[in-house]
Amino acid sequence: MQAEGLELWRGDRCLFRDLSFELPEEKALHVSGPNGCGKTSLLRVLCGLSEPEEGAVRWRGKSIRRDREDYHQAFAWLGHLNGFKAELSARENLAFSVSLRRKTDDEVRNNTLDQVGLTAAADLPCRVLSAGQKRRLSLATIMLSAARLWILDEPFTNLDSKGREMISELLNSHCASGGAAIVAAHQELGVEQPYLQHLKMEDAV
Amino acid sequence: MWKLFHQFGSPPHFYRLAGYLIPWFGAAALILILIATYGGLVLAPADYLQGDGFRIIYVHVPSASMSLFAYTLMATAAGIGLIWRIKLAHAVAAAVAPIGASFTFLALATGSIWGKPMWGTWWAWDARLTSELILLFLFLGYMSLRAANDDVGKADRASGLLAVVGVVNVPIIHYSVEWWNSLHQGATIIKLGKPAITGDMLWPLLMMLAGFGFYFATVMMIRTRSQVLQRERKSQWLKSL
Amino acid sequence: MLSEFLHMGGYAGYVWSSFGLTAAVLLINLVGAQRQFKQRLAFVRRRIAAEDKT
Amino acid sequence: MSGPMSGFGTVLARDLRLAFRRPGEMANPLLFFVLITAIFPLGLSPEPELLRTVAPGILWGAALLSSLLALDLLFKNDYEDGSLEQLVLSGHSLPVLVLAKTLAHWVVSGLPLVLAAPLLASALYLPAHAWDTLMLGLLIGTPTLSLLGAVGAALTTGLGTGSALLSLLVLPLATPILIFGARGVDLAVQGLDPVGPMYLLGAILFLAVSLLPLAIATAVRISLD
Repeated sequence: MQAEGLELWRGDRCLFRDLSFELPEEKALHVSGPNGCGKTSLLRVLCGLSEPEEGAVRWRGKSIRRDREDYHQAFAWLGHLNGFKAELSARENLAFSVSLRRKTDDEVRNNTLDQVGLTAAADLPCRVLSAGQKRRLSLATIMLSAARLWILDEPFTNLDSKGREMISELLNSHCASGGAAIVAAHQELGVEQPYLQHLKMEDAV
Repeated sequence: MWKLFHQFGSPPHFYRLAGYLIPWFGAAALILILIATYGGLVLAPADYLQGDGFRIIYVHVPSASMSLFAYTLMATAAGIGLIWRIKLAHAVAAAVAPIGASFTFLALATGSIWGKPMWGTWWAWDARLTSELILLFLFLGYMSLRAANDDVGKADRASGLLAVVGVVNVPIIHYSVEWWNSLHQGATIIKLGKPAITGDMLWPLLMMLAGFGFYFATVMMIRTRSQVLQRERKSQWLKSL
Repeated sequence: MLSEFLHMGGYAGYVWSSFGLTAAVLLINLVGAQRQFKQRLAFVRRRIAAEDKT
Repeated sequence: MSGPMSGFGTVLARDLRLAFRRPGEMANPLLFFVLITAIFPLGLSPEPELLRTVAPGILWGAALLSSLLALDLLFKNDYEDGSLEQLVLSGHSLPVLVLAKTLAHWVVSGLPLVLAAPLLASALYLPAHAWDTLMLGLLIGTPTLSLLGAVGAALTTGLGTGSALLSLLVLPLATPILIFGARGVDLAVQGLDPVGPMYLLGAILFLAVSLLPLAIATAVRISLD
């Protein structure tokens, strides 16, 4: 993945300009910077949710605007919002989110729920889950997405120390198996050195 | 061709060109409108059926034409802006909306004033008046949607999409209103703007139409220039103003 | 002659109000557009001046 | 992924399931429809002759307003909990997904109106031989209303302007549906052939189904930016 000369404005404020980077496979890009510097906005541009003022994002040499659906299939996105329906149970939510991407059987999903420690809460409606539990459910979605690229916005929020360690492990094994990740976070990712890449953002002008 | 398109689409180029054209277009509009007004009010003979009352045609019909033209232009510009991501096109669309809404309002108001002596009532559900009323709501919806978005880029795209959806709908609305009107009123009411027009009645009308066209272009260019100023973030060329 | 012209064959109120209204709306539109343009231009100039200082 | 319609069934099933978990919200448009229709006799007069003449307009106007009322929420919930983003980024064709959402919405808000229409029609003394025209018109007219409304809903989602703006955007666009639908019933009441306006409603529906999902998808993308 490549980003070239990205520039984005919000109102009369320029969040970033001439931002470029290259992310090869087997790397995790750690995006850091103070609050309000445009981390989330950058991630949304990389997803194709927002249009940059200037510049382009390329995936395997092709602009992401060219073949939108193809690109979207290649990555999994975790934003501030988890995207779960309050009325549906954790299990139903997971089944829906995953089935949009690929076919899985109940067993695989149950295993994943177990892995993120949600077996006991699997049949509760999402309304009653805690913020941390919902975050864990999102992680389960990401794990099952089979995406090559993960774009995660502040995945550590609301998670306990065990949950945070889990993310680090997940990122390590994802990179080890040839995947790539872009993670916006204030803290260290806990990803092993050879996989790690940094992008420090500065305050908006 | 593509290059020409882009050169014209470059804001600084447009800004300068418009600055040069505005006084000329404004003068042309003024002269044409004045002559047409004289022709319409003094030289044209009174209509044998509607007497001097028919002279309202000289402001009503051109306003109605301009309002429809404005909507089409707005939607076309917005469509170009959406497809090719040309900011100038969005600026044009945003600039046209208030002018179009004014002409729509004028067509409604003068139509209603004309209706009073002709039909004995200020408002009749005449096909054209009804269509203009719906058109006014289309313009108002466009402008409200634009005002509700605080980010210019987002406002451009959202309202532009609405205009494009609207313009596909306009012929359907027009046809449905005509059909609805013909079912109910038939020939009992004199249709506005359809007296037997003779040559000396026609030329002031056409001239007024041309004058309104130049006026439209003048105000549109002024408004587009302000829209361009609002959108341009790279200040290099702005420094030379 | 002039009073007859102003009388408009009995339609004076209708004809003159239509033309008057049209003139008023066209004028307001033009003035409003000009004023908006001047404000924007002044704003842009101020911003550029502020940028040059820093 | 597999085929152009992939994801359609998944989204349709989820939205229907969600709707059935919130039966109160589902009943709202229908209640509103009944309420508007009931208000007119109170405001006008219980005179059967009068009600019979205005019934087509009242029924169609009420249907238009109540389908608009429900549309406000079409994308709002998904927008607020983040599932709209996930849909956009799911790798399926977005027009297909929004078509599924709109269809689900129509099934729970538009279809009940069609089924309830004869009941209300009889309350307004509309002759029984015009009921089939009324139902047919609503059956092919309300999906167009839902699609048009979905464009407006997508454009106003996330603006926090409430439903007044949505109505201002959509009502003018929906006038042809109202005209053809209500006139069709009118013709049927008079014993004339209502097939003309019904064909026109069908043609508009065809146009709407083929073009509007694209517009809705674009509007959703814009509102997420």
